[in-house]
Amino acid sequence: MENLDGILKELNLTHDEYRKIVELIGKEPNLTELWVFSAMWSEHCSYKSSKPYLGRMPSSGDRVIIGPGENAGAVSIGDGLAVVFKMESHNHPSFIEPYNGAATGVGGILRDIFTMGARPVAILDSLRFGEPDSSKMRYLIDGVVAGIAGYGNCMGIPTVGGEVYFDDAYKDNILVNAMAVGIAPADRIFLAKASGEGNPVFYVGSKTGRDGIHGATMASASFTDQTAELKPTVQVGDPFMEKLLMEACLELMKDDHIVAIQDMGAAGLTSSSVEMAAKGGLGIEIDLDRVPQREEGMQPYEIMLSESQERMLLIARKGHEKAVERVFKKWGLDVSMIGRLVKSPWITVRAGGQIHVQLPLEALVDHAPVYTRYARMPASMAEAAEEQPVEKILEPADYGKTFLQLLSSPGINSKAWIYEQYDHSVGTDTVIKPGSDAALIRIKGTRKGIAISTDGNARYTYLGPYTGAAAAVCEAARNIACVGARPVALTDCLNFGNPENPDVMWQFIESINGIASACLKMNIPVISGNVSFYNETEGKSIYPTPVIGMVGLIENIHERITPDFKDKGDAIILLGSTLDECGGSEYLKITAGGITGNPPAVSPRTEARLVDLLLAMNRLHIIKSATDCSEGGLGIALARCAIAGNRGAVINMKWKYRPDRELFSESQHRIIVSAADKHIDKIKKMAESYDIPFKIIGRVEGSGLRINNLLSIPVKELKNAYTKGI
Amino acid sequence: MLAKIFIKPKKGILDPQGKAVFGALSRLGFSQIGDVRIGKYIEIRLNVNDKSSAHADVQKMCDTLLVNKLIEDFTFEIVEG
Amino acid sequence: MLAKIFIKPKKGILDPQGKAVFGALSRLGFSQIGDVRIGKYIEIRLNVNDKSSAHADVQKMCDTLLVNKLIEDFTFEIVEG
Amino acid sequence: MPGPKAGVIVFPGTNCDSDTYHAIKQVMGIDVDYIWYEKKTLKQYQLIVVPGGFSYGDYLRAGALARFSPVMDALRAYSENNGLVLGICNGFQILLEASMLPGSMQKNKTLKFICRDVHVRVERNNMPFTMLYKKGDVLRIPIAHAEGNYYAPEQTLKTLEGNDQVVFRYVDEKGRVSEDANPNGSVYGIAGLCNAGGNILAMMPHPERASDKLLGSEDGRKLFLSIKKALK
Ligand SMILES: Nc1ncnc2c1ncn2[C@@H]1O[C@H](COP(=O)(O)OP(=O)(O)O)[C@@H](O)[C@H]1O
Ligand SMILES: [Mg+2]
Repeated sequence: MENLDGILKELNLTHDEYRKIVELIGKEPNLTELWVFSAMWSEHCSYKSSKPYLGRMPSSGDRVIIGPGENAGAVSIGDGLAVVFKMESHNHPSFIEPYNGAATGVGGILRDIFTMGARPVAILDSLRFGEPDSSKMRYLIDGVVAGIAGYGNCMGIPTVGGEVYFDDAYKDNILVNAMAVGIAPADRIFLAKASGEGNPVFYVGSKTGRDGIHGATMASASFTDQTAELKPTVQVGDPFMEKLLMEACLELMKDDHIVAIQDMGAAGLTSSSVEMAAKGGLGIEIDLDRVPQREEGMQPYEIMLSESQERMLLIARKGHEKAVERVFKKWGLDVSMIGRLVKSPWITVRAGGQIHVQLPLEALVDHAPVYTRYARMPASMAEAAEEQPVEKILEPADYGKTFLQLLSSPGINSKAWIYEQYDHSVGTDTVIKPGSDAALIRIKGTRKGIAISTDGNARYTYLGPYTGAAAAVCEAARNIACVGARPVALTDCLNFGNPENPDVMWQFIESINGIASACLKMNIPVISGNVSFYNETEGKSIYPTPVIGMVGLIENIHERITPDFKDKGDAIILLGSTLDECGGSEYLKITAGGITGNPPAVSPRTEARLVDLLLAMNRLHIIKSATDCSEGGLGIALARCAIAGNRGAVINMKWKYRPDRELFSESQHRIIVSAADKHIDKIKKMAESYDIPFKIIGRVEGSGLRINNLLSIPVKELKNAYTKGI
Repeated sequence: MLAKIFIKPKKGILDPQGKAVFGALSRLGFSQIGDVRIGKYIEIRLNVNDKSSAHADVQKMCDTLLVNKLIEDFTFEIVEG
Repeated sequence: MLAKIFIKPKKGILDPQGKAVFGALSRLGFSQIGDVRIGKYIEIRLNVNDKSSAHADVQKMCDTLLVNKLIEDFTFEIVEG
Repeated sequence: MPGPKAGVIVFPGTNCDSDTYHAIKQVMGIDVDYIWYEKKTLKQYQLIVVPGGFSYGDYLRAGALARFSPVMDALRAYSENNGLVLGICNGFQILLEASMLPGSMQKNKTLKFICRDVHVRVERNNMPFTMLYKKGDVLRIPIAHAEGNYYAPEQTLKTLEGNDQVVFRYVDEKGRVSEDANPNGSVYGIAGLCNAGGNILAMMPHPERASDKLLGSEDGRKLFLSIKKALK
């Protein structure tokens, strides 16, 4: 091939990889074939840097119906129902074009859910931006939030939760992760595994344009000046089209017309056709002339690689062609039979009567390279831990002032300015709306509900990836328990820098180990996930940012718990213990301006006991409210309960450590509950039997939050500080 | 002076809105239409007398704020009055 | 032929978007601007040869669908090509 | 004799159809059908709901494309025959675009989509949709829209107020009209409007999302119960 160097560079393939391709297929690939390899062997599609480690996370359990490897994972929740969910990143596209990048991120994750025959019931978003003090960042924030809103709202699927952090580590590489959750009949889940030689292959949905031709490559490369040239590939989402596509797919799935289905996501038609056929051990033949096209003169490689949105590839049962066509036409969508399954496991792509691609699927899928990359603990970590200015920061002269400052900081204050742009009540199932610990969605026709939370404090992961990642799992479980639900399973979105950088690879492996160990100890399986590498700009990586999306189940939705203080005189109880630690805390960040120290210590076993304790107490109806202590520590958690209930509290504690530590430490495994006096003995006994420290720290009382003699702030003032937005 | 700015989706970029309106027009019986593209029309009143500086200003407004050049093309004209 | 349709908020009708853009432009230092109005720009390709029938068609499209005459004004032009 | 029957219209892009269907079933306990936008007659129904959502993606203007659907002619005929029509959110926008009610919607004054609970005051209860409320009742009901900023020329507004056609108005929790209590900039704080005959009601807030205690407010129930009573 002429100019092989240049081509390989553009396609993001190494010379070694090229030699391997030639060896595998026994010929020099033509350019279109090379494009197909480049897509299938990209980090995004092949997981070549992460594969050796992902298996460490436990993925089985009594409730697991579908584990990792499909479009999304599925768990049983009884009553013949399954919850289907997954999280995915759309980081680079959102940095380039925030509105459309974020919107199509939502579109993509929703397709992963309804591809499986599940009706999406909730969306969550996990966002990371730089500090919101520049107009560029404000533009990105506004665009991303509007994009998520624009897509989810139009689809009529509530966006019920999420999280957002601001740190300049994300200044040049923001993170936009979206999670979607759906409900399906447990015995009617559709998979991407093809079967049935001779079965027709259908293309349905929007027409193909030249959108996102570099998408998979872009997601697998770092940002440089040249990324600018990839810009014309911006994908624009059409949520209206997706809504029709969703309704059409779900309608078709009521009967037995489909044997396999997959959305066309990264690497579009290429990955969907290759993966479906390969999973079924069959071959596939496609005629590109039959692909509905939006533009003229598209080259075969462009059609194969296009990442136009709102498209699906499905394999129908022979003889059911008419039914497929009828349903998609009813919804006004393009539908075209573009090929068939064949016996020999090859992909053959024709256009204009000529063969453009003829490749063995094994070479594309099974022989994709896997790299065991060099990993090394970053020097910066030891430095950050060593510095410990924790010791040096002065105790606040005015606790009230510091308290309000913390409460109104972008990291802690209310995110209503975000979630009020999201339709979170459509569907009439959102029982606990955004603003609490976890969202709670009822399942009509049952007494059940599912709780959902996303968590991942990357300051902790930066200071200690193993501990931080385990903390994310613990916090998610705690949030789920705080609404009264039991954790069932989780999905993850692993956002990291360049895996060819040993520091990053080390962070990645440590994070996986941290998640794996927490999951094993807490008995929570990982049923789906996503890896996003190359989140770096000009050589500077983001914080290692594993995000956990967890789903829990509550058997009786009437037993849900909310955080708000309810009745005057109730005791306020702290379950769990505050340690003398402060590293990585929001308090440290706003007082000393640094991300230093050690992350809070984590013990998944303690977390598991805490969750069990809370749920056991809730079953006895002896607690009135619960919330966990997370960013901002005990102090901020108390403020949130007071604001939510519009009730004051008088706190009287004996300090073991300096009061600012006690109030703002982000020690893990702590929950604040309130309860009537008559139940205190029972609560105390139960806490003892679960080996969880118990302490009455105050009472619900008055119209302000008073903490010892340190501060006394009217709830109204707390609320103003908390809700003033950024 | 008055600047009239015409913004439309770039060639090749999906225009869902145009597509939907195309469909609606077809259903209404307008059968001879090829393609519909929907963008923005902006009028800005400028309190300046010098047309060429107005020109430079409007170009800058488009470049920095009014147009998203990744997905949009624009033209503009400046008229007296 | 190509129809270019310019739609803008009627005089006297509040244009919140225009107001927001006015604010943003002012903050960017464009101080000499008077008023900003934001509307729509629509291009429709017409597969007809007769300009006057094209004219009549576009007028009708605007009247029935494209424009909400309670709050919007419009003009259009038909160009060859 | 079969009881009254309700229909919920489904346009491409409608997304509150099943919510509304569910609320009618649960609260009113009557039969409901989904009505595909291509349907040409509505004679067999006693209540038609044009539900919320994003018909045709809200492209061009919210409601502008839906209004040309075949079912809209049937809806007009049905309403002229005194049939009850309830438009919610996107349904309101569609009824305006179809000129079944006067005025039009603009983008919210914040230029953003807003989803939260608001308070509205019942301005009128001598009609089928609100007869179980008291005049002056303050209801807490969620809104979820980007274009709910109602506009009509002064003359039209005078007529509307004169004819008692404003049914719901945005107020604060104490029932007072104020700029802060008006989420979207709507003229005169108009949140819900009826036609002169009182058989068409259109409102931006979603009563179907406030009809179950589990969801935080039941203030919308009486609207459905009023209709039920009217249909008796
Ligand atoms: N980007 C977002 N999108 C939607 N909801 C959000 C977002 N960020 C935060 N929230 C909501 O705000 C509330 C508080 O968030 P957070 O401080 O992260 O909670 P916690 O510390 O309990 O995990 C949660 O209910 C969360 O779902
Ligand atoms: Mg929490």
